[in-house]
Amino acid sequence: MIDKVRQLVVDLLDSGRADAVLALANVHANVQPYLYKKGDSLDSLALWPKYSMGPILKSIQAAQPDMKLAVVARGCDDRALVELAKRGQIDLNNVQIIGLACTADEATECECANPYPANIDVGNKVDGVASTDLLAELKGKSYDDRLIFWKQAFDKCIKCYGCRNACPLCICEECILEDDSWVKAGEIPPPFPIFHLIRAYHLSDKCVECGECQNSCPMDIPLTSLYALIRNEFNELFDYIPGAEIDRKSPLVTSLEEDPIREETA
Amino acid sequence: MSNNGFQPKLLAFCCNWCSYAGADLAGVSRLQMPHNLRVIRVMCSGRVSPEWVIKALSSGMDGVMVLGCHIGDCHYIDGNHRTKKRFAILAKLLGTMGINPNRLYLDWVSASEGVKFQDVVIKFVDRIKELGPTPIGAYQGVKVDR
Amino acid sequence: MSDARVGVFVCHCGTNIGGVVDVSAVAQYAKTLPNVVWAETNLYTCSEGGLASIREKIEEHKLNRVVVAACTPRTHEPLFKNTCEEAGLNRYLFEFVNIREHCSWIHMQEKEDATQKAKDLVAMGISKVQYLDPQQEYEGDVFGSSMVVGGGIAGMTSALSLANQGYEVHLVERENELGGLLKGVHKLFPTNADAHKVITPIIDKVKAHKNIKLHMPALINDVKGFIGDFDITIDENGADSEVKVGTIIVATGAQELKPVGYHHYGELENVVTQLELEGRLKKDEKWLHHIKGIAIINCVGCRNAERSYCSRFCCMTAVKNAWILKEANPKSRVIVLHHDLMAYGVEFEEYYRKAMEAGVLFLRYDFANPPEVIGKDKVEHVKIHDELTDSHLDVACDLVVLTTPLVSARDNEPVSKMLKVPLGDGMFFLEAHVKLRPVEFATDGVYIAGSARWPVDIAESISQGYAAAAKAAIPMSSGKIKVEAITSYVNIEQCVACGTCMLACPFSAITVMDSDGRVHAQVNEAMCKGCGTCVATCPSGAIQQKGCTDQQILSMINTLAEVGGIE
Amino acid sequence: MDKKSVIVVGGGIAGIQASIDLGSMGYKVYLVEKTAAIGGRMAQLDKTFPTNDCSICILAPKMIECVRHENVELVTYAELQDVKPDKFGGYKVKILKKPRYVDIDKCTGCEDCIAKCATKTANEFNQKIDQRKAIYIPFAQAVPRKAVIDAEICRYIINGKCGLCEKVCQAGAIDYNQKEEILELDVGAIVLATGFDLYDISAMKEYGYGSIKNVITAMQFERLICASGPTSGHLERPSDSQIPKRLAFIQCVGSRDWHNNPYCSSVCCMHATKEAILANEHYPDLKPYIFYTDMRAVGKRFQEYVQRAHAQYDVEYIRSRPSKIMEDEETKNPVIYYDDTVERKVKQMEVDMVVLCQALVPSASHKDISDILGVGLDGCGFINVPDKLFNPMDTDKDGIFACGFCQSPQDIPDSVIQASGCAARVAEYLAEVK
Amino acid sequence: MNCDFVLTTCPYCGCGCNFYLQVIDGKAVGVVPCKTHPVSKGTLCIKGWNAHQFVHDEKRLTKPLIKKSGRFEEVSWDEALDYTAKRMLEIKEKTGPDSFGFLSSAKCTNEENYLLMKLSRGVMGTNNVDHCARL
Repeated sequence: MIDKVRQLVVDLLDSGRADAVLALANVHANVQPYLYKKGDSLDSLALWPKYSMGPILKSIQAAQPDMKLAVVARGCDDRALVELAKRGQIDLNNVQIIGLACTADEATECECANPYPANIDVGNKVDGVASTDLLAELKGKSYDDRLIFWKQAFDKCIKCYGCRNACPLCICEECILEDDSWVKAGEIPPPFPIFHLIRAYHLSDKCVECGECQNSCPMDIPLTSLYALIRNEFNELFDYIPGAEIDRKSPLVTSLEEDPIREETA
Repeated sequence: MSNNGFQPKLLAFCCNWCSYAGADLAGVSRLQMPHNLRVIRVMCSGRVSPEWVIKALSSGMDGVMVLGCHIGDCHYIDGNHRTKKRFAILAKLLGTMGINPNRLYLDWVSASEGVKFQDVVIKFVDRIKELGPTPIGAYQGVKVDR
Repeated sequence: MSDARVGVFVCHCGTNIGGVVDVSAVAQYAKTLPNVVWAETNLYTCSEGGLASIREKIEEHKLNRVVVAACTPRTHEPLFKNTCEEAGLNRYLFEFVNIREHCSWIHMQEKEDATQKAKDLVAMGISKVQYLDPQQEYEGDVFGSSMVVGGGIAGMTSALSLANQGYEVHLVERENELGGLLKGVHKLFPTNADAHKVITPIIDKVKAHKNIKLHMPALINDVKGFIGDFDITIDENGADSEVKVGTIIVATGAQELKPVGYHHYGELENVVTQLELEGRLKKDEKWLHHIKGIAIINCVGCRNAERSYCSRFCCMTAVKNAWILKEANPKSRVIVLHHDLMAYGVEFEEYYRKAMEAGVLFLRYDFANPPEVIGKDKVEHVKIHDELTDSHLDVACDLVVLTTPLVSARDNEPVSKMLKVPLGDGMFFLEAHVKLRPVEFATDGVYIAGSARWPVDIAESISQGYAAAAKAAIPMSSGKIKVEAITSYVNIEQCVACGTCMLACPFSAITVMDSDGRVHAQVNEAMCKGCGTCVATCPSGAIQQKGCTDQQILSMINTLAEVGGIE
Repeated sequence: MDKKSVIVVGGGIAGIQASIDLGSMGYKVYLVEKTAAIGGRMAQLDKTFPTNDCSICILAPKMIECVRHENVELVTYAELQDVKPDKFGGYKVKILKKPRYVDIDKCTGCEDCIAKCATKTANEFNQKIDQRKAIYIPFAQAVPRKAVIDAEICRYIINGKCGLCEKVCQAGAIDYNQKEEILELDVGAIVLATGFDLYDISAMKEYGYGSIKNVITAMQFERLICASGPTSGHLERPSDSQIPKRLAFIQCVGSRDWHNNPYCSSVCCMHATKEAILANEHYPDLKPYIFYTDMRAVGKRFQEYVQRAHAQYDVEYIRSRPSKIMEDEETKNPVIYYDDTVERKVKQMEVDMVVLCQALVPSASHKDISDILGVGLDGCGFINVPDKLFNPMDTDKDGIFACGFCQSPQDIPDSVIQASGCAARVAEYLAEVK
Repeated sequence: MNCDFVLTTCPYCGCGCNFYLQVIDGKAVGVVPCKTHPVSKGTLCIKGWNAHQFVHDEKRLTKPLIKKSGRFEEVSWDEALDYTAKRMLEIKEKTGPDSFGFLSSAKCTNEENYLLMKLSRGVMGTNNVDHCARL
């Protein structure tokens, strides 16, 4: 599978269809994001562990907007790029996507329900993780039990803002979670539930299920499960999956005529 | 059951053109209602940030109510469409996090519906009394900087 | 906001507030709150004395923030803002706290709780006022043209008045002739003048007037814009046309209730409504000669559970037609069955007496047992219980006239949705305030006249037509309108130009643009109506609304959470 | 003729509204008011139907908007003296400004003079329930809030004694030798808004007004129940200052009555209902009765108001026209003799206090107004409006318009509407006059 | 335009979390936690996430300074070191070794901390030495 990726990258670079390709590389026994240019050796190309390509691509495009970029993107990266484009953060016309489907183990590790990009260039589509036992357990709990579960989970939070920093869709210049009038400064753990509920609400129409928040949480708080629940509630309400269609506006900004609330019409 | 004399602390956001006017009409008609509600006036229910409601619920309020114009009557064309959708998802988020969504109440009250305003307030206070004090525990709000 | 010097003025409003809320305790409490340098109470803060006191204290204590705790901002905020301005304080450094409609009037039996609630509300107001910034008001232009919707007597009066004052008027009429309800009327009380003779010259004047552009038959399809600059799409015989006007007067009138289900209306022949009777009288009065017994039944389909209101002038219509029927055929017996006979004023009372002298019988019936119309396929007789003599009469009749109320016009709903103006009881239009602003809507630039607002007779429709014309003339005479400074503004450094606010704005007043090398959202102050929907969609608070910033509202929430003393 | 200026005669709610609208349309307005302050009848009311808004809360903002309006000039304590039409359709007007003996630029309304003044007389504003001094301010929220000396009873003006007020006035505003002034104006149009007077019912012996202490008029009731009234809202009955348990309102006193006024005063049914509601609202165990002929609740939300009075405020409506009222010697309770038309029996009812809803008649000034302006009056003394139906605000003189109660009995909302209507008629008239 | 990811250790404390400094055209623009590092495994604390910001901050000290008549002036390393050594010895003479206190930093390497301890105890003769990140 990795050779196919190498082949595609080399074609893009040699043919000049891309000035640079963003992918991963194995350097000094660690895997890192790497910007391949024409003539670079592809031997060190790596595919796992995955890194969030959205924010990196955005920073590169900001530095040189007219560069013809390509990126090796898994399902989550692909959806993140769509949502970033929707919000004017990147220009997809200058970006070619090499769609990489995740393997079954990779999907299981990320507890990902849609482990494949819009169009798959490498690898084949596997079924995502429909639900986990934690999700099932949470859905069964009463409100009070859920509150206790999340309070105990978030009591471990050291407010490192890792979840926000790693999230491809947290694009604010200044985050209100650092504003004292919203969240009292100097308190660890941060006040519950305002800190996490505000971020949950902000991401409710943006989260592309990349799992980077949980991956970068030093305290192993089960954020992926939380956002899985949120994503499917949002989908139930508005029949909307972030990152699916570039031309579809978020239901939270449109009128009821454009995007009715499904529960009512159902 | 009034939960042994528990008096809920409630906050409401009312839009200037319809629900605030409805509240005024309830006042002019001397419609008596429980005293637990404090109203903040905004120009449109579309201005009510869900983050405010999260902040209020996290600061020890037992319930928050958002009242706007009826769909189609919004003074600003369809500001209230957004309100309806935002609070539909916020209610789900509250539930997921373990806060009973019934602590958040969204409804439409027109300028001539004084009686409905009274009815909405009475029902909301009773509902919160049944739910009991907010599980989020004692006040954890922010000291207002002096 | 440590340099705030806040003055708090708590109003008794006679006993309206003072009777329930311990006003001086609230003022004492206010003194203990942050940056409050002055707190006082007044019997009537809105009176000359109250306002003078505010001006004095602003100068004396160099107040840079004012909080008034009294009635509702919706009626009295402009008054207090003007007072602050006169004392040299920017009118936006003011916060109004409602402790009457939202407190004393609705907690009359719970004095301590009401006082505590008043304290909380005042504390919230004081915390918000410290984060308010001074604002300048944007001045917009007003087109010197007006649109009158509805060509009945009220609409025609407004159109003629504005046209005579030199303004261009677009008169839109749904039917294909002017006159509205009056087209079907035979004679007019209290002068018995012939409706047709009096209405026609007015219609001709409207058609002939150089300043009036008549759109008939036509409907309004869409209304965009705001006071001074409305763009209205009219559908005139199939074609859509755009009209730009500064003000709009709604005069869509009302319609007579067809009382199906009452007194066999529609089942028995010769059971007619007043308007149907007038239609027949208009054709000719000869058929009256062989009518012997006539019963006119008032309050049919109103002042009951279904429709509680009184339609004001139908009694006089009944008296008029009774008198006409009696004079046309003196030998006939004409009985008016009424509950209260609404002949108010000088002329109506005299008209009522003349009808009695002409031999019309007036019998009072009780709603508990109304008259009964009996007959197989034609009305034969009417069973009456006369309340005053407690006697049962059975009167032969060959004509029964039902006096029914006016009900709201069927297209009030679409018009109200298009113009964003509210409907009140009975689906009539709801004016801004029954005494302070009787012919205006809460929405600036839109006015109301005639039975579209509430059933009124001709003279009252005409008075309202003139009044609406006067109100519309005010902004058009100066050509300028001050737009309240409650619009949104963007903090450019914080904005990442994601465009969410642009998509959320109902008025498309926001564009994302590149200025001095930075791409960010930009608010067009003329188009922004100050609803704040954009602010609530922005996750980072890069866009805020003047007078309603996140910081201001959060301070209120935090204050309530901290001090809110509900025990 | 100055095409851009207008005189409004009468500073009640109608005159105030007409002045505001005309001023906002760019016309220069001179608002001429006979008494020392604008506010008119509405200032004497506690609440207004059907919303029970407190009257001053509706009136005060309008008074202040009027006095503050840059195009409106207040001419208080003044009357029309002479009006001559000019050849352009306008009018040359002479206004007699009666001496206040107080310089209104200096007076601050501090009331020190009033405290010091020793001469008293019955207070007409409070329907003679209490007294006022020789130097007085008409009412608490008066606009302009300036003192005025009543020349008829002031000892200094009559025979040069006293002068206490001058001594105590720090502002030096007292000026005993202030003289009458004539203000000459050249205006394009005149609006009459002279309002109404209360019909003198003392001649109607049958109801014992004047002889039975606990029989008062509706306006006296308004002053008693009003928080800024003489009893600051306590409904103390005149004989023993007790709060009445049973309160009876009698309608059409002097109205719809051949011997007095044939017409219906239009507003009494509603203000009686309002007053009954206020009484029961203040004193929940007070039982109000209203003796009526026709309950004429015709306006917007009026019927609901009457139904609410009956349902929530325990008001009992009795369809009857009482014939006479006697007084029970010891208890001083009025006893009402009436024929209950529903049960067709003559009955009597002892109550604690009776309120007579007296007829409202055209202002006494109409005689002079008619002579000076040449406008006609109708049979009952109202300003004559020839075409009541299609020109409801035009008098029989070009360029002179009339609004409010002075031309036909009507309530506050209709007066406000007619006032704005007059503004439109004036604008039309002045636009035509070249 | 070139964009490199340079693996480095977080300078703030002893944990030794590893991350990649994202360098675009020679400027550190951001931080990407190294997912394969045995200790941090792709996570950082709040200091780690912002570790790159001090690099280009204009308030960062880059040259030795000596305050002369109230104002800091740039001096050469030699002059700065000579001046410091001279003054330290003078003070030691006048008020004795314990009038000194040495505070090392978590941003220094172990070796540097060891050398500071030796300077304090060996050269100056005082035990007053400590370290800000005594975890």
